Amino acid sequence: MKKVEAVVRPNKLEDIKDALTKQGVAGMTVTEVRGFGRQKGHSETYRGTEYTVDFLPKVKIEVVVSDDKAQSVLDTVIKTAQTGQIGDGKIFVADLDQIVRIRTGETGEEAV
Amino acid sequence: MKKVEAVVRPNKLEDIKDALTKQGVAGMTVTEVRGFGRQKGHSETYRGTEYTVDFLPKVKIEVVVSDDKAQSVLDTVIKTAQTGQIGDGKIFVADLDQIVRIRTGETGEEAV
Amino acid sequence: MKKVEAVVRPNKLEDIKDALTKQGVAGMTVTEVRGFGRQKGHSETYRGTEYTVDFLPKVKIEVVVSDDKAQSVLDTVIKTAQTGQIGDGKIFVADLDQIVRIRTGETGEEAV
Amino acid sequence: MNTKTRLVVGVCALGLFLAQGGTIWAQEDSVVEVAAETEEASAPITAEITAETVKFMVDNLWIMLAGALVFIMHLGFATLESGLTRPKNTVNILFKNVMIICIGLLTYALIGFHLMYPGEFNGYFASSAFDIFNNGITVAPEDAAQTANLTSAYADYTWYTDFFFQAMFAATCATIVSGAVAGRIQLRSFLIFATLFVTFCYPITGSWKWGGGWLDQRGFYDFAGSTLVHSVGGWAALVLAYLLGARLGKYNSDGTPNAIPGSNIPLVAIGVFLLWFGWFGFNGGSVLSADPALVSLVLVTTSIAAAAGGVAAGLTSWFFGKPDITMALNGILAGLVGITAGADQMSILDSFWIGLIAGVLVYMFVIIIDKKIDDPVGAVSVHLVCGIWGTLAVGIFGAMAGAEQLKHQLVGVVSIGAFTVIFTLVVGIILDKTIGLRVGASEEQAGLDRSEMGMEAYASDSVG
Amino acid sequence: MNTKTRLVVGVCALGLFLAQGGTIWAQEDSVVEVAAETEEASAPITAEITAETVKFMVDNLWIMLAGALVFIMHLGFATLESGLTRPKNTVNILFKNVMIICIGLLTYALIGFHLMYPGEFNGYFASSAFDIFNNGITVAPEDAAQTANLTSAYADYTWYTDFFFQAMFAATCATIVSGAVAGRIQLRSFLIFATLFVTFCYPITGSWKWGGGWLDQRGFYDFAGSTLVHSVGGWAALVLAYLLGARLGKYNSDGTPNAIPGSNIPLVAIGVFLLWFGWFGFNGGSVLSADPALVSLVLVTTSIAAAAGGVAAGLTSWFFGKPDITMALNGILAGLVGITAGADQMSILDSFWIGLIAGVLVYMFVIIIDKKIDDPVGAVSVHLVCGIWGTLAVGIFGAMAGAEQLKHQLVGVVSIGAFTVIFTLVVGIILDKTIGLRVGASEEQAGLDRSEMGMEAYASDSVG
Amino acid sequence: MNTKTRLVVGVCALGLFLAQGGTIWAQEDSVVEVAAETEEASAPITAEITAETVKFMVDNLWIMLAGALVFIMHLGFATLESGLTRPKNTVNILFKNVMIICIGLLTYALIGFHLMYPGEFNGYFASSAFDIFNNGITVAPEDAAQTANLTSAYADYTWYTDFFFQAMFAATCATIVSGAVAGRIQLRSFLIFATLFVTFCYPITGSWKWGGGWLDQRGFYDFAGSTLVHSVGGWAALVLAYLLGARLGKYNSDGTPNAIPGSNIPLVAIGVFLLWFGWFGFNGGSVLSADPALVSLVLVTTSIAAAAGGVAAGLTSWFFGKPDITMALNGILAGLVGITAGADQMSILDSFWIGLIAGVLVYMFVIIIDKKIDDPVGAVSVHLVCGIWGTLAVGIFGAMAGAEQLKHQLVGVVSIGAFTVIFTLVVGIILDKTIGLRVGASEEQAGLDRSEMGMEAYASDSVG
Ligand SMILES: Nc1ncnc2c1ncn2[C@@H]1O[C@H](COP(=O)(O)OP(=O)(O)O)[C@@H](O)[C@H]1O
Ligand SMILES: Nc1ncnc2c1ncn2[C@@H]1O[C@H](COP(=O)(O)OP(=O)(O)O)[C@@H](O)[C@H]1O
Ligand SMILES: Nc1ncnc2c1ncn2[C@@H]1O[C@H](COP(=O)(O)OP(=O)(O)O)[C@@H](O)[C@H]1O
Repeated sequence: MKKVEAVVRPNKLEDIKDALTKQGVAGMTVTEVRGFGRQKGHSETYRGTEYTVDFLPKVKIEVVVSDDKAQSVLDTVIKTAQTGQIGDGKIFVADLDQIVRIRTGETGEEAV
Repeated sequence: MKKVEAVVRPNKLEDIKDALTKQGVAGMTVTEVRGFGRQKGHSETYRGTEYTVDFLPKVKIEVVVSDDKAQSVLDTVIKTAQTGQIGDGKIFVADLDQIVRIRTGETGEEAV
Repeated sequence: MKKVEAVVRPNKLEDIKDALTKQGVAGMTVTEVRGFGRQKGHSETYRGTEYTVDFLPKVKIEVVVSDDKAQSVLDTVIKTAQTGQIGDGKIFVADLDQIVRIRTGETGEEAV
Repeated sequence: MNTKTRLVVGVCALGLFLAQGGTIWAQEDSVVEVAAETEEASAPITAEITAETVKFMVDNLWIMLAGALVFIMHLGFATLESGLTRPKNTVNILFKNVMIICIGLLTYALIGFHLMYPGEFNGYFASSAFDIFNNGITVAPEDAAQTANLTSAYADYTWYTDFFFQAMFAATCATIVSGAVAGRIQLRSFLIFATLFVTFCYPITGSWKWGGGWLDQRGFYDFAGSTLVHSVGGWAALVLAYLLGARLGKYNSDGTPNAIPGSNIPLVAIGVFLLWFGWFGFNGGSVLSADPALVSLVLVTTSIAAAAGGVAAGLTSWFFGKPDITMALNGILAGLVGITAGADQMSILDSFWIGLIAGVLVYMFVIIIDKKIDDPVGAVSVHLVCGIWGTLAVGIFGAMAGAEQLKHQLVGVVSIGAFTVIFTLVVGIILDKTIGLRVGASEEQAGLDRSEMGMEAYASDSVG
Repeated sequence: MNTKTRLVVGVCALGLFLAQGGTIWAQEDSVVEVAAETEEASAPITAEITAETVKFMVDNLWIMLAGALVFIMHLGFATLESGLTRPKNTVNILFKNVMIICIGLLTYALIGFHLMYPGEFNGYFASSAFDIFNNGITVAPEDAAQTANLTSAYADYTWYTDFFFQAMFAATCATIVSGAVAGRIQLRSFLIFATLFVTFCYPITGSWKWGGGWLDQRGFYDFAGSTLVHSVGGWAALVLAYLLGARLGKYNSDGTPNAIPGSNIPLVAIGVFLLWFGWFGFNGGSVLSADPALVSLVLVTTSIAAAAGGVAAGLTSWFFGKPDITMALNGILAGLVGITAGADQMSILDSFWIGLIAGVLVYMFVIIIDKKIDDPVGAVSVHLVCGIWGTLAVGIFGAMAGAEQLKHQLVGVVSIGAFTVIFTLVVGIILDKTIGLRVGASEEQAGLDRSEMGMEAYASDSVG
Repeated sequence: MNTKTRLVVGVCALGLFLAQGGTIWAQEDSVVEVAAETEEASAPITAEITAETVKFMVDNLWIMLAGALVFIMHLGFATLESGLTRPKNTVNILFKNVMIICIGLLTYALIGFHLMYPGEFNGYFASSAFDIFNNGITVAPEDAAQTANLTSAYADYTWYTDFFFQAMFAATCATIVSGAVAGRIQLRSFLIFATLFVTFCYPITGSWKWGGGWLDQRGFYDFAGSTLVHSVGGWAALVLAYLLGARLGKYNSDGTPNAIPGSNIPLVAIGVFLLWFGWFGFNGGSVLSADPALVSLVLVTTSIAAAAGGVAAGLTSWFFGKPDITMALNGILAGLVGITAGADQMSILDSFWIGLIAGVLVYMFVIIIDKKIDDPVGAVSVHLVCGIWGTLAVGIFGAMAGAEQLKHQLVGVVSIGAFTVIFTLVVGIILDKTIGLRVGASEEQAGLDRSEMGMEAYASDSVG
């Protein structure tokens, strides 16, 4: 099983969720995060003092899928989240050892 | 070392923490997340307009343990978090390369 | 590629970000979390009733870097986040299968 | 939409029909009515302006303003309670507070005011009190006698001002309850209870004293309602919290309580400041005139008691641990509740002691009550305990102090308490047996905002 | 800093220069001026205290207090609107509300008050109305005739009190608009629109009735502004929301609306309670004296209508799903807007029906309007729909009810509506074609707080 | 619990003992006392109602209401300050604000009022001023002479009203300080300082002018306290912020400041609106009667200055970057502070310029002061800088303008400033050397809410 972790623009969340659901993804977990990459923060003024907002709000979407589906999830996320502007985000894929559905105790592919 | 990541009902956090602590788990990290799985969101009405709340609030518990303890942690979480209703959550287990205790610089099993 | 995940004191975030940026790290993702380790919570009184604050606020910094840079990132985080007091935090390093820059679709080292 | 359209058309039609009926019916004596309302009532004033008519204007102005100040106490209760409970129940508790003032005003116009003030209940159901369709919500001055209700022949204020001030008062009583039962009561059960409470329970016990009833004749004294408003609300809070049981997770298996911290302390502070502000009208308006000496004395005793209560509870909590702002804020309310029964009878030093003791009492009782009864906002400790304390204090401190008076005060506390407890028990148990008092466990765990209201109090931008 | 220093020095120098000019110029008739302001104006009162002078004091006191209450409505609007919109636009909407009251007060002193009240507009640009540098912001009583403006020769209140009360009123009108256009309008465009609106549009239509203009002479009745304030604000809200288009993501490709939940429900509740509180001054002060019978009647009709509106909208939403607190709160406002036109003409039962129907109307129209027009806070449903309803209700319910009156009311609604719509369209389209009305898509998505204000409403401790 | 029980029993016993003592002692002249408080004091009014007695009622009513309005300013300060600081210090700053008003009321009753008003300090410690156990907190009218204090023989308001209004005023002065020292001062040190400040420092300098002291005799003018309240608070804020040093992380190693954004901008807006609202009482009540011409002039000058300040600071910040709502809000306060010294002496145009300049000044000084002194809420810029500006403005604008007056104003500013700075330095340094002024670095980093208060301002549902 793979864990696909995508850090994307908050306003893309709805679309990504819809696209993935359509494609049969059965679950996902979302966290509000802040980050920067190529898209650096910008400088703001608060009460006359300049400061840099280094971190911009992003949303991290975690989707666990079986190995064979990982690529198609990747493709869907890329297609849906891409605007071509910097700040579009990143996807990280990692391998999982094990996965359990708590309700039933099922493990592995069954549990996805 | 393994990282056990459990996404569970928020109100189970206390119990899980107590159970794991009793069993000697030395640390954990908790994040507020939202997610869906089998347990889909439900439709709500806001000012007369229907909308679906897709994501329900969950809590993600991350526990890093030595390889041999991973299974017992898994078992404890399953036992404590299970209600038998959908929405009980999921557990993901992944392998870690390295782990460091910042205070001392210890690494590996020492650092857990 | 490696994912370096550091759970540190919130007030160290600025320094760590500056140190890593100086060293050429191109991006990072930050999440507000709560946790405990050796540093246990403490007992508080709310309206006369004692209770334990088990979890203390921490910040989780995720940095994805190429394998060769992982150690230097680790060192920098340790150096910057260390105060010698318990509660300094922990670092977890894991292996990543894949990484994609959404804007361009680049993958692997290119995408870091 | 079809059902909706029909509903709306129906309501409008009904309204128009009744209005036309009302208008036609009003036609008959419209000369009197309109005149009474717009020209003639004010005529005596413009006709010849005497010192007496102007004094009437001043007195009336003050009582109207006092009513507006009491109104803002409802916002105080709303923010106080939503700040002290968890975010997952915030919308629910706000909805309760909003509905109580709305429903309270309407039923008080329909029944409560008539029941309480002309003291009709004392006359055991004299017909006119329940002739609600003529005397009820209308409250219009229909004949010469009632036109007089808009002049100083009625009191130092008009009949409308009287209603305005008293109706705002009445609704506070029910609002006290909502905090104690937060997080677990069914919305509909609460609203039914609160409606019955403000329609019947409060006016009946109220009429015993302020309606000129038997307690009044025996010598019981309660200036602005330590007992008639606060302990009445406090008893109902206690009984309902007891009937409901504690929130899930409040008590451990060994019976020790857990702390469930409030979600928004700035809202708590806003609530208490607004309550104190409103209390200037609550106590100051209870002078029922703008008498300079009395009203200003009352404002000072009220403030000194509040300050002493805040300092006492704040320092006591500090002494036993850390300075607890929720205790300090409860202490302010405790001082205010405590001084309410005798705010016009106390010297400044008396009011200091009354407030100080109230502040210590509230600290103690919040802890004691928390061991057995789950009262998230401390309503029982503030309103019941300090309501009783303040009522008894009239027999201990100030101008009326004395053993005899203390006995009268005790009789009042006990009789009104007994009636309220019985009323609440009966209504509460009936509700429990029929539609049920408490929400299901999973609804409670999810939070009432999700399960009963379908809305979150604090929505974020990004995650739906 | 250099530029900054220069700016500051410049402003100070300008101020000092003008002040010196003013002082010198004032020197000439300073005997009159200072006297008028400090000694002599109050002299008649201290000289011989009669019942008349004291009545003048009471009336004046009430109107001043009513002005202060209307002022606090601006806080009510600010919290209501920021609670009902998303957190990423909170600072923006607060800034708009803060600026409107400030700008509104200044331009009303400069132009609006003169345009509206002496009814100069009715005199078609009589010179003095636009002699703003002499009569304008100064508003000082410069000669004997104007000194009289500070006595009861002027009215039941002083000229200053008149300005204070009316200026607070005027600014509410523009604030109504800001909620409907939240989340997508350019700050500068909005501020220019609001300034023109409060400076010209509101005073002109206002003068038709309250300035003694043609609508007044025809028999149109609008006690405290269901039409003159609320529907005027509501029309502008509708037109601007239409010109702007919906927020991104509000409508799906098939045209169905999405819900965009409010970010902070306690702020919404605080807003509505404060608005109700302020409405005691809005309606009660519109009696323009402290007449006990009339003011107390108005406070009661106002409260009963608010309560009926809240109950109606709350229960209707519950009937069709879950109890919706934002609907209940909008219902309270609906009842308040509805009763405003005839608050002094209604019996209590009338005000109950007016509020009840307003509550149902607001529920219906929030849903209907949401299908086509994006109005995040329901400003159109509350202020326009219920403003019209309340104005017509004067012809249906209460002392003035009748077909003739209903016709007058209709004429008022239509003529004032037409003027406001045209004014808003013209100004809106010009702004759109020149500097633009709407922010760019990426600014909107990032949130106006980030893109226009450079500040977050809720900053956390740890993450920069 | 044992210790707790003992404590409570002890306090109650002490209270009862003193009360009994008091009651017994009161027995002797209880005829006088009770009568004075309840019957006779109001007797002259009910006995013969003349225009004079009614005027006394109106004046007294207004000053009581003004006191209530000043009270609500404490809520304004509390929300303003907690909105502008970080969430980890919110409970701490709320606690300080809550305690200050409580402690301030008590010590002002005990000492401050006597020290300041009968001008006892001017009489250099005449015995009666410090006979606090008889004249102190009691403030009861014990003999015929004091009964007169409840009639118009005393003033246009009663002795109690006088105390009520002045005590609310006094506490604002200390509250100003709390914002500037937020996030790093020890709670106990702050409370001790604030207590001494409101008990001694404010009344002493206050007596120089308002107690009829030497500054008053020299011709210094300060209508409602630009200097006596605001710059006194501002000086203390400056000195304490200087003694404490900046919050950790405020300045980089090269000395450049970092921005530490406020945590809750809606709370800031609520605070400023409530302060403006309260200022109607602060300035309007300082007329010390309900004189229609003067009070209404004051309300208008106050509002125009506030509006001009808000517009000036808002636009200035926009001109140099983005529109900064915290600057606009500080600008409103700047305008209010600026007009306070001469609110009854200015024409409307004068008040516009005073507010406008105050708004620009506050923008400039927030930035300048931030370079060296860490003042999280801008208290020094608002209260000290604009307090001085407003005081001097009396010599530049309006009815009293002139070089002579400007000199008097300067003398007042300097002498009162010097006393306050010395007082604050002495007390501050003593505290620093003994119990310490500042919390430890780790306490500060964790946040005062965690380290000193043991409570979080915003608790979430799920994570303990
Ligand atoms: N190396 C990295 N490690 C961890 N998170 C990253 C990294 N690079 C980017 N991110 C996350 O992805 C988000 C979007 O980055 P973006 O600016 O679009 O990156 P780029 O354009 O460099 O691919 C960032 O805000 C951050 O949260
Ligand atoms: N495939 C998945 N990938 C990531 N997170 C998941 C996945 N499935 C479930 N989750 C997380 O687990 C939570 C609980 O899921 P639940 O509805 O109990 O799952 P199921 O019944 O399908 O096992 C979800 O809210 C979500 O946060
Ligand atoms: N075994 C663990 N698994 C997951 N997170 C951990 C673990 N140990 C520590 N942490 C995280 O690191 C934070 C800092 O821990 P700390 O008390 O400094 O640990 P220690 O001193 O034991 O290394 C904790 O608050 C927690 O969030």
